[in-house]
Amino acid sequence: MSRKYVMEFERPLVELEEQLVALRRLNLTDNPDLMVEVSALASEIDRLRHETYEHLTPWARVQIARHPDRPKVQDYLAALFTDVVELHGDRLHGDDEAIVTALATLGNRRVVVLGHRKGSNTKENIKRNFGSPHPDGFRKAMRAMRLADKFGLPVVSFLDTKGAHPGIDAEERGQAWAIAESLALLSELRVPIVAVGIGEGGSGGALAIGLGDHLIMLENSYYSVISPEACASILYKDSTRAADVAGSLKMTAADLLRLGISDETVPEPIGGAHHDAEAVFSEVKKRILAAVDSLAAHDADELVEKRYRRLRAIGVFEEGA
Amino acid sequence: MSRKYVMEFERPLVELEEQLVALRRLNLTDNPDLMVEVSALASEIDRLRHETYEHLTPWARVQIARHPDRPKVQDYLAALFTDVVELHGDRLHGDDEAIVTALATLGNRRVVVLGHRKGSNTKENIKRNFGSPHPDGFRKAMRAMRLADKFGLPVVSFLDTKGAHPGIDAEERGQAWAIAESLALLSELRVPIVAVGIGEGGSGGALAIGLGDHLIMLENSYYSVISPEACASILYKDSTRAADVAGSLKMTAADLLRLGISDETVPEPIGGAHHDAEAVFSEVKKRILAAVDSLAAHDADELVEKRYRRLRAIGVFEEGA
Amino acid sequence: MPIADWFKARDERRYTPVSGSNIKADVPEGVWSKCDACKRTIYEGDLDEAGRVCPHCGHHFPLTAAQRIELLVDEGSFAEFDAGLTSLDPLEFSAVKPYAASLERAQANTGMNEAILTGRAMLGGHEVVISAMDFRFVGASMGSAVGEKITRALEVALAENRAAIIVTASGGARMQEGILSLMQMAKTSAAVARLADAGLPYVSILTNPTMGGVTASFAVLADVVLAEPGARIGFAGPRIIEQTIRQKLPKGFQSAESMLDHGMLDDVVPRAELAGRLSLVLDYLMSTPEGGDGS
Amino acid sequence: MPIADWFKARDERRYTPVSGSNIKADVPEGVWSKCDACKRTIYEGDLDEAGRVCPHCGHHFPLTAAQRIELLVDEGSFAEFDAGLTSLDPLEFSAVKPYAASLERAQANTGMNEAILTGRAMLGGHEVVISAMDFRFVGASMGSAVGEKITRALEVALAENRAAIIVTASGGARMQEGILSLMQMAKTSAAVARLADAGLPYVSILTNPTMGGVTASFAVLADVVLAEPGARIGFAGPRIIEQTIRQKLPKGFQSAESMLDHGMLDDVVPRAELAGRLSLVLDYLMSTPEGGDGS
Ligand SMILES: [Zn+2]
Ligand SMILES: [Zn+2]
Repeated sequence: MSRKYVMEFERPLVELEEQLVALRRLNLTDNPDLMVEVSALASEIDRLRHETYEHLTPWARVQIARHPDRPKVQDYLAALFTDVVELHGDRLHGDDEAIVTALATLGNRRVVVLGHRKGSNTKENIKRNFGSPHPDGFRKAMRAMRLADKFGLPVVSFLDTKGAHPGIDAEERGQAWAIAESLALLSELRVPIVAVGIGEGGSGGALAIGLGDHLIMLENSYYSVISPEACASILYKDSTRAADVAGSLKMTAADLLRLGISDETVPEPIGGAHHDAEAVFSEVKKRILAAVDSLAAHDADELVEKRYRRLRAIGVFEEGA
Repeated sequence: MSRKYVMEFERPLVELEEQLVALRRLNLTDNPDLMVEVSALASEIDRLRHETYEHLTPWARVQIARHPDRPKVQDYLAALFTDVVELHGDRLHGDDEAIVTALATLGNRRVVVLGHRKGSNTKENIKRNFGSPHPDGFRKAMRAMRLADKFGLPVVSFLDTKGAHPGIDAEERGQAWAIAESLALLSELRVPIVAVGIGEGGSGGALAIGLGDHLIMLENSYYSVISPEACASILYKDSTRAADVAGSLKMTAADLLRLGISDETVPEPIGGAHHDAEAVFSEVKKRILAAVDSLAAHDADELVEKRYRRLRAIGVFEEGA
Repeated sequence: MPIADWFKARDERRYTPVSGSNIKADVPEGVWSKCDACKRTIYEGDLDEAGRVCPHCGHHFPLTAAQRIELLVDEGSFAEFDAGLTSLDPLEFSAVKPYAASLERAQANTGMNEAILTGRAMLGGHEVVISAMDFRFVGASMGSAVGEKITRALEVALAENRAAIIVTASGGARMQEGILSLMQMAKTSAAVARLADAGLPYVSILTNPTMGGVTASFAVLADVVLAEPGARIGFAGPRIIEQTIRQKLPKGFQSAESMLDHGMLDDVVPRAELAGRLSLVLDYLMSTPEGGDGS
Repeated sequence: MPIADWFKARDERRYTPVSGSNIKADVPEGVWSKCDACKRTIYEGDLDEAGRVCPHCGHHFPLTAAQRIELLVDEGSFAEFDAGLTSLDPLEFSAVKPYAASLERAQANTGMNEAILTGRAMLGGHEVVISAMDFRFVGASMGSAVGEKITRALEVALAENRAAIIVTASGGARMQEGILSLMQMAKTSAAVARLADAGLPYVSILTNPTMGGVTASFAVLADVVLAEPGARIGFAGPRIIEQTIRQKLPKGFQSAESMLDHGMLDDVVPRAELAGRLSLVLDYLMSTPEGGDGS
């Protein structure tokens, strides 16, 4: 269990664990008082671990969703899929590495995979803009969507982005246009679309490849209209108060399930998916296949109508007078 | 009749005319010899004018096609059409001023107009890149084509370009891709497409908005696989020998009609369309309307099939063994 | 009705806006306003007469949703629907100030139940469904109610073979409704796609500001996308971009004029010409027998 | 058959190229070639064994159309059609040297009637129509015959529910056939559009060089566009661009790798992996019952 990267909410626990390690280095047999203390510390650690991980705050979950060791789309591609053929480029401007598109085989299903792609290290992250796509990325995804539609291949989309890149070139090349067109396209795709929230689900940039028939959320993934930092910055003029608003935004997997936005939650190992990635991969694969099988039972017209009805039903309002 | 801009092939004629003007400034009545000379010069000018304009060489026609005073797409838009609504931009990268796209009304027909747009002066020409589009221009035209298709509006396309822009950015943004996609799109548009060669018809950049159901060529417009300069540069390593190859390339309106590529030729006033633009406008309007009327009699499926058959028949080859 | 006269004069329209409405800004007689752009003061009466466009520099002042509709549709033809549809507070959002209270205040201030008006109307003789957003109402952000009203408007257009017209102005998605608000982007975009499939026209007019989730959904999916001069149009807000790139933004960034140069808009149209342009565009896009023909 | 062995070994393909063909370059035994890229000399036998890829630097030497097809299709499965189709000289083009003479010389040098081979084949167990261009034949420029052969190949694919595979290499349109040559761009693009409408797959492989009217028509309209490493791919030739912009072109400009970075290609695939990649891509795009399934 790697402890290289300590999340804020784990810090009290990690500190106690370090104390325990230090105590145990002493000669305990000569010191019965110390033995009692060690024993007490060990049970305090058990209690705190339980408390920390069993009742994760929304903000703690956001941190897990962002953990650098958390499995990323490339890990899912390698673990779940075979015969992966990556497709590059938007045929217009570039090959945005913040988005991956590929032909891939999942069990007995040939599918098109879309995903936000973060780096596994700093160098990769810079190339991939930390998983925040430019318009090129969404347009590359649209190419893959059209290919899926043309050849009847289901779409499996892995969501993991802080959001679409906010920058001068991104705006000037039509970030909003690319997202909007992607939404319209996905809404009418004549193949099953299964989206999986594996980490961060940042606003329009996540939705642009996330609109679909079935949404699977990992327990510690989030999906939100705005990042808690940006929300705190607007409300409190202080982005460091993100922890306060993370709960208000109802952005956790549990919230999404309750609000009827997601269809199922994949439980994660204690501490997060990075503590036992293999277990997560196996469960995610099973769930995706089940969802695709169930959706593939509908013909294309039904599927598109069902997807529209699903979107159509989202919203809480009152008819009034 | 403006003589500001003298084309190469007109130079001998213009020089004689200038001599005549100079001679006439002298006191002729005192000098019967000079009167005879003036009279001889005048008939020589008549003869030469006849020879120059009645038997224009292909290279002379290329010069007329490029004449700065030759009516341009904006002149046709102003003269032939009413209720013009220009549409801008490709929704991807830019608004290429070398291409104009507009909703416009021609007589009783609402249509979509496409055209290569040269400037009417140097400043405009720089903004419009002398009518040579970047990929943005072709993608802007494709937007207009899709709009035409969606709303059942016939397309009227005015061809007048040296060719697609040869440049680093144009290549990197997919000049070839933009042209190819435009060709594929036009080939399946479910509305009548009438193309009018009003000046230069340079290679793929002309064809990209020129593929259609009916091609009208002005008498001195040209349409060619390669510019005579580039062809001379390849064959003779000397672009100044363009005049020699202009004939070989069979690029004049008469050649195109003979080869079955164009459907009709609009005669021009002596010296070129710029000598009586109003007459040309009136004739072109009549011809476009007649073509649209005739094409509109077909339903969309027939139209697309007819267009395919038309393209399908182009080519001269031998089956062999 | 000075604003109506002004438009009639400038445009020679064959239809006139509704008279006697709340076309004037909510200020007492004799008050002066300061132009945000040129900083000059303008007599409110003059501003109204000029269609709330600065007579000195051409700066376009904001309009209410009702003013927008009045300026565009044929006189007396607007019939609102879904007027009672109101937002709820599904997240019980109360960070800093309770969302429910913000809603109540917006309702009291605007006399509207939500940030958008939708209804049937005639425009240049064409049957349309027109929607207009009102920035005064929680920044015209899109929550469940705005998303629902837009979707219904598009569905009415589809059912009745009408053109859809949407005048946007919005800060983006309404964060106080969280993920439900984000999903309105998907819902409204899907509704636009259905309308497009049916071959019915949709024209949007982007006014200052049109940002975030509204730009990135229905606003830019129109067949023809127009904008008012000087309108800020984009996805990310300028502050967020400056924080990300750690440099000042160039002058004119995200302005309608800049977005036109970057190929994102069909045209930038001064307010005085909007109704005429819309009517003309509909002449082209609704030339089928059912669509009517304004000539 | 060294080249075939090499591909079999590297790719573990389940099919093998035709043996005993003219896979070797037209040079006598014991001759050395110089690599254009790294300038090192290579024994011809070694070059053939390496699939005509430089063993020092990976530079891809040109292949003939027959070699191309042999390298890609399942062993012995290629059946050429339209083999006799030949160009004529409709323009009686004779500037500098008569076109008719150029054609005759090309025919004599290559043993081909035109710059392209087209035919039915199996590829990874999938039924395909495969076409390959041969740069030795008048720069594999596209005239009436090339355009006709490509169009027919696409029409056979359409009629017989086959995938279309085209390996391109071309200087562009064939100027000696003038406007007839230009119009082959329209003809072939229209044929691709028809194939696409039918939902049949088309994969292109762009090899060095693919330029001008070939790039700007059928070559880049494929569902999946692959390229060989180092291939020059573009519309305008580098000399024309340099003359226009009056500056030197950047290193790597118009290379397959650069076009990949600019979003124009699905991938750049080394020659040794091409057959395997093609077969895999077809597994995805031909999973319908009719299409066969290579597994
Ligand atoms: Zn002002
Ligand atoms: Zn080498």
